Amino acid sequence: ADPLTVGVLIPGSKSDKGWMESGFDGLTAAQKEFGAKIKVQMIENINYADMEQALTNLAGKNQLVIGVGGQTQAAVMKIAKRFPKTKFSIVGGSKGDGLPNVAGYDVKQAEIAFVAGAAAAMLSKTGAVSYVGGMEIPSIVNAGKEFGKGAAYINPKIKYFENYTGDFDNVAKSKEATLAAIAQGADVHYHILNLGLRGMEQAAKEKGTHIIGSYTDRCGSDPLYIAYSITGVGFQVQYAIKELVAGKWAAGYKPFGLAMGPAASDMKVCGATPEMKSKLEQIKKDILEGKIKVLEG
Amino acid sequence: MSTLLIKQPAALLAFLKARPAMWIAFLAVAAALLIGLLLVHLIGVPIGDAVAAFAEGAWGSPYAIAASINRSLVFALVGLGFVLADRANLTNVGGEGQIAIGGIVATAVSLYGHVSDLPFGLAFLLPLLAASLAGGLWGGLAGVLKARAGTNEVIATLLLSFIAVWMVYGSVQSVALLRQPMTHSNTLPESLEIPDPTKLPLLTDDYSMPLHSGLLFGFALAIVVALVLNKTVFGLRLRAVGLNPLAARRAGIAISASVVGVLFAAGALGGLAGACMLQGEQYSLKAGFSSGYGFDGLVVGLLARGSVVGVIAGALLFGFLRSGGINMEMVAAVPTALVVVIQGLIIVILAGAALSMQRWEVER
Amino acid sequence: MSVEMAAVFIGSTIRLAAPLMLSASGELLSERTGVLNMSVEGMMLTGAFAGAVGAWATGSPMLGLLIGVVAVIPVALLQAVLSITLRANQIVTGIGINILVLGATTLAYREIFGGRSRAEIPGLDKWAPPGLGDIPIFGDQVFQQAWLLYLGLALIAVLAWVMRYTALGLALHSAGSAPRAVDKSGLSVNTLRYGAVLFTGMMSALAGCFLSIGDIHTFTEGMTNGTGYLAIAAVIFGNWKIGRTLLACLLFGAATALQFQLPAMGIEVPSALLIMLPYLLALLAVGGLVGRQTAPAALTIPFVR
Amino acid sequence: MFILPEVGQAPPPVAAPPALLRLQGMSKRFGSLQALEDVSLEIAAGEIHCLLGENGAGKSTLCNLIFGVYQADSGSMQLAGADYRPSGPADALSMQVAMVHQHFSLVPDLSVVDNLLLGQARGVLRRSECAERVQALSQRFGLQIDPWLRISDLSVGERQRVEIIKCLMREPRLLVLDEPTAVLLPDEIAALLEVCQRVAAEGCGVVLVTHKLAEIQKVAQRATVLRGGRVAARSEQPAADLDALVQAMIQRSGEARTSPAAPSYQREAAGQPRAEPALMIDGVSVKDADGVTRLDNFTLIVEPGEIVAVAGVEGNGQSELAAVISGMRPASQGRLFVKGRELTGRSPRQITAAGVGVVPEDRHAVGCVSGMSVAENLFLDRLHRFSRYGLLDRKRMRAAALELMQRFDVRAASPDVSFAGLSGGNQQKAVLARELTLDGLSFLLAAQPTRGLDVGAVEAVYEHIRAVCAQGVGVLLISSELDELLKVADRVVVLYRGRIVGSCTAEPGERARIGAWMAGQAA
Ligand SMILES: Nc1ncnc2c1ncn2[C@@H]1O[C@H](COP(=O)(O)OP(=O)(O)OP(=O)(O)O)[C@@H](O)[C@H]1O
Ligand SMILES: Nc1ncnc2c1ncn2[C@@H]1O[C@H](COP(=O)(O)OP(=O)(O)OP(=O)(O)O)[C@@H](O)[C@H]1O
Ligand SMILES: [Mg+2]
Ligand SMILES: [Mg+2]
Repeated sequence: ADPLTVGVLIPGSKSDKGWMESGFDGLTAAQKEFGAKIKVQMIENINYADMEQALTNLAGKNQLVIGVGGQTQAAVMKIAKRFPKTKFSIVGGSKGDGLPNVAGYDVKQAEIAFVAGAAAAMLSKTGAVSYVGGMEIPSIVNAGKEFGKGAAYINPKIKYFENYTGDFDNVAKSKEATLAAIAQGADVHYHILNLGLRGMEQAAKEKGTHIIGSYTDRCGSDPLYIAYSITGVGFQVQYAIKELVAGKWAAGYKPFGLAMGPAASDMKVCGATPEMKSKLEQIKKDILEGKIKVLEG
Repeated sequence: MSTLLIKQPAALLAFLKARPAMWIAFLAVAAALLIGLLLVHLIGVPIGDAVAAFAEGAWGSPYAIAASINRSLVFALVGLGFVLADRANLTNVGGEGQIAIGGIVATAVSLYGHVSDLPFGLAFLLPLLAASLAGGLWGGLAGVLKARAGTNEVIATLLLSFIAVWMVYGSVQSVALLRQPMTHSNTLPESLEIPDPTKLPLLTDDYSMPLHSGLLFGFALAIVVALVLNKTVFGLRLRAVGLNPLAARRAGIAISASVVGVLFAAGALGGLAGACMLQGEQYSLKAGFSSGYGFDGLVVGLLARGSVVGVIAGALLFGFLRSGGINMEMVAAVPTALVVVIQGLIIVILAGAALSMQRWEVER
Repeated sequence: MSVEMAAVFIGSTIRLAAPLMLSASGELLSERTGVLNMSVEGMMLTGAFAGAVGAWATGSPMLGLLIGVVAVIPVALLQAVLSITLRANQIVTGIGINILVLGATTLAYREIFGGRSRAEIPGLDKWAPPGLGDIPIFGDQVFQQAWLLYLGLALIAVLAWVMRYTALGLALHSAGSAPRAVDKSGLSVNTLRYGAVLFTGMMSALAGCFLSIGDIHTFTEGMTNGTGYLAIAAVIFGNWKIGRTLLACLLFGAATALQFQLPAMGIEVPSALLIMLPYLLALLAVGGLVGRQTAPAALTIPFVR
Repeated sequence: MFILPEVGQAPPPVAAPPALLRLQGMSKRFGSLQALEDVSLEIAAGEIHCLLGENGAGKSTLCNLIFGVYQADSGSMQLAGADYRPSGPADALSMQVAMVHQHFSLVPDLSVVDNLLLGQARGVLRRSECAERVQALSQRFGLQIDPWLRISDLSVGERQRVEIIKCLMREPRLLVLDEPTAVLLPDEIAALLEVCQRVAAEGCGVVLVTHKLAEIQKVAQRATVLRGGRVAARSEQPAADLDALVQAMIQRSGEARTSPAAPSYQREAAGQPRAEPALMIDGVSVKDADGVTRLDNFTLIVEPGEIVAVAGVEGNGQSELAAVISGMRPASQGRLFVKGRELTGRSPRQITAAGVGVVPEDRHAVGCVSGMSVAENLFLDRLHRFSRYGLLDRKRMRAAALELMQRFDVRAASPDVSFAGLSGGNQQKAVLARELTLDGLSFLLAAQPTRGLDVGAVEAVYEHIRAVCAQGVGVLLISSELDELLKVADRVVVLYRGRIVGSCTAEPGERARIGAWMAGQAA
């Protein structure tokens, strides 16, 4: 049979060292996995004004269109109405007006952020942790909130500083934001940044503090990072394609996060002690069972 | 048969010979595109594929054409504003901000101005009007600063742009302003979609070719601006103000009023452009909705060198270029960065060719 | 605000202002000679990119810096040829070059680093003036900076001296305020302007390198985002005087730094407001607080005999 | 002896001292306009060679060719026997050829010293040393100037001095002066001419462009007349040939020019029944930005049909007076009436509407928009005449412009050419044409109206002024040329340090008194 056609819209830069890149990783992984079974068209760096046109072009040529990021949601909803026969998946989507051909995958960064907060609290020697987010969009803000809560869950007296630079990619700003937190005593930093992460790395390097990385587990590759929180943006891209290939693709809201298993969302502390491990597992379990309530997004 | 083939280019040549300036502009763009293709080749993409993809994306389908033209409209409106102010020797680089303000106001009025039920298309006309007004005030502000404090308008409009863009960001951050109600914790920081009556009616029957009625305003205004610049006393006075304010004042022309007025007009055109983007295409306000179109419009205006025809030509060029670029990347996997490079080349080469164009025009 | 915080605030102000100060003082010179160099942004980006690549390829940040400065020359020449020899509109050429460079650097970066590498880019060492470095808290937070900053300040001092006390300074100044006079006094206006644009290029390259291999040891696509335009704002804000321009840069830096201090001190302000603060301040300033600006008479006007 | 050569014939070698600069068959055209055609000329070392000709004759262009500002289309030059082909001013200067332009080439926001050092000094500036040289030169040639002042703070006359010092500092072999005296005061002129003589005495060749016969009479060793870009006449002893020179210069359109200055109108004017005064200035004071009083309690009445002249050394408040009357600048005190209507603090528009015509002193700054066409400049203040529904009727405007240009003898290829392309004198005539034809003209302010105009043109201007005055228009003539105001005005008031220090009827007999007042010797 001729290959299934998949169109992917990455609003940011596919090499942003963060969300977009992780989504792109997922795409390349899927291409490896299914080889000739799928044919992919990809487009990146699309601003709002051009998004509809890009989506329309993709929707016209492909069976499945994946929008990587919540910011594509509004446009996708609009275009989906015009292309009822095309399937749409929004990575980082939310409960939207349930169109029959749109699936919203909720990354639930907040869940893992809570766990990350807990881990940070365990790893912090100074009893102060910090978080730097890019834009103030809910998923980012909620993650920040939950990170704080998670830390407090382990150590009620923990000091917590959060900051939003308004730009996922601005290195200078995220560096200064981190330095400010360090000056307040923070020694473990969490983030949802893209290119901006490099700024945080530099700050930590200069001041000898540590970072909890995100998206993929790279333990041991860099001493600066003492833990990684895995949020499967890539996994969800892969998932959408897998479902399509298997003919199981379904519309509607789908919460990911811990419920979908470690590939979707997990917490890795590099060289963690057994009790740390168990504690974190416990927390994850409590979240899944709803003993611990966390925000969505 | 063969004669037919020859005739057409011959006709084109004759046409261009009659208009040397256009001839040079044409060459400049061609040169830029050629260099672009060369780069495409160097990147390792078969040129044939790239060109095909470009053509398809730019004018390959009714939708593509409409999308390109809608985009050109925005560029053109901003560009018109630019040449208008330029006549008084004022450089309005504030298009981006004027678009942003226009967008905010258009959204606010459409959503909360109780206009949806009004008859005679007032439902979408009022938001357009309000947006133009707001954009005008935003531009006029730079004029006031210039008249009062002698503030350089380049910097004033530029700063006002940055501020306006972040105002959009702020206005969709809080529910108290334009953000949609927080139905749950990760409601996106965007406005609600504006009600249907406030959307600009399509000139076509459906979205297979979403040309919207903003285009009509565009045409009308292009004609008006052309008249003002070339045929009216006001246009001549603006020129005097631009060339020698002192002498103009001596001759009884009100300098401050002219400066504020013309920047207001430019701003209004920018605001209208913003409203068109929002009411004609995007329908809901998001941080960064202006998408840098204000700066593209500025470039269009700069390259037009005072001519309305130039504005329209430039706007169409950039509008279609962008459409083609999107598709080139999608289908032929030509990196967006390369499309950016090509756009930069066109600007630089056209700018460089401007002098020789002037020479030609002087000759005639 | 604790002493510690104050120190951090000052330190981060300086770091955020540094690239502005470097590029603005360069821009100041070319505007003084009559060329509005809108391409500072592009020149900075070129410097940042070439500097990073150079440092990565040679493994020596020193060489990287050198390469960054050399790499900006063609860009500066392009700007010069277009706006001086071809008498093209200076704003249009500037914006054109900025777009061109943004595209080119992104493209090249991906060609070189395959887009998604985590390649380590060596950066310049930090340095503190002897003595000052040892002051408790401040020594570390404020004076401990990439030595490029101090080099830049030295260059700016030299620039100020040249403008004030040498024949060259006189000629440069006059090229912008009375080019006909310069021409009739037997000097070449355009040569002076070419020189100034090249100097702007060099300073912008240093500014770019400060971003990429000085402050943060990395290059990211379009990493200058807007600094160049802010530098131009600073020049106008500073009313084309070097001292005031530097102050403007520091003010912008401080306004930006506040963004990170306030939340860290638990003060709640809508971040949109904080982010637009530098622009707001700049606007208020140029809107009368600094009085009428008097631009060089021949600014943006190409010279024809 | 006096020669009217077939143009182009080389000048006779007779009795001429060895040539320092020799021009042969020089031609220069600007677009369609042949500014110079086949001009041959010799300037000897140590001579003062006067260049005269009506506006647009090509004098400045010739100067600019010698100084390398423009390159000739054809023809050749030799400097001291060697081929001389200056590629630009720099080149000319390097061969010790210096020029003073009518339009100063000074840097306004720099000090005198810095202006003198510009292009001269290398490396680190030695300002005080330069200042001393200036002092020395001032002594040597009697050119008083404070080397530390900013150019923008200097009067026109002072700027001129700076220009000349600039040239002298280069110890030139050949010094070219394009209408240096047009902006100077009587005593300044005398001083300048003396400078020229001293310079010549030191063996330097001097080319002096002027419209003033008195000067030619005083200093010229030889004179060459240009007409329409060709050599119209030469004279070996100009002083003797003055009349012939003038004839050669204005031959073309004779009678209109050479009509005697019959002051008949004035009598009538005086005889008219007393109407509202055309202008009444009541205790007007003006302070400048630094709070210095520039014009102090100035009170004056100009009757209809009367010509009142304001005499005075430049920079004694004339500019401020003009600025206030034309509405370009508010008075810090006092009131202003025209035909009984109060116009205090009104805008230039309202003042123009009230029938006040203004010929500004500095035409390049306020008089015209040099980037626009001649026609546009002629009607800038009354475009509404040619407007229907806001649209501009260019045809009618062009026609009206042509008519006006003929009436006021403004010489330009067409009404559509750029105003900047007009020779300075013609620019001035165009401005006059505009202001004198203002509808409802009831008062005319004319500041230095004849500056830079040739003899014929000057006469024409006086004619025009007298004509409007005969129709009951009051005229305020600001001039620093004694002859002029004595010839034209009925009454003279003298401004000194912003105050009226003296006032008298305009009769030749008063010359001495006026001079004294101007010099500040209060009556
Ligand atoms: N750069 C130029 N471009 C076009 N026309 C010019 C230029 N320079 C001079 N002309 C024209 O050449 C003719 C000679 O000009 P020029 O200034 O030499 O006359 P002039 O003798 O100096 O007149 P005036 O006595 O008014 O100074 C004039 O008609 C003038 O309009
Ligand atoms: N680049 C130019 N383009 C057009 N016209 C010019 C240019 N340069 C000079 N002119 C005109 O040519 C003439 C010669 O130049 P110059 O500056 O010597 O004027 P000028 O003859 O000295 O005028 P005036 O003596 O009346 O002040 C002037 O009238 C000037 O207006
Ligand atoms: Mg002349
Ligand atoms: Mg003259």
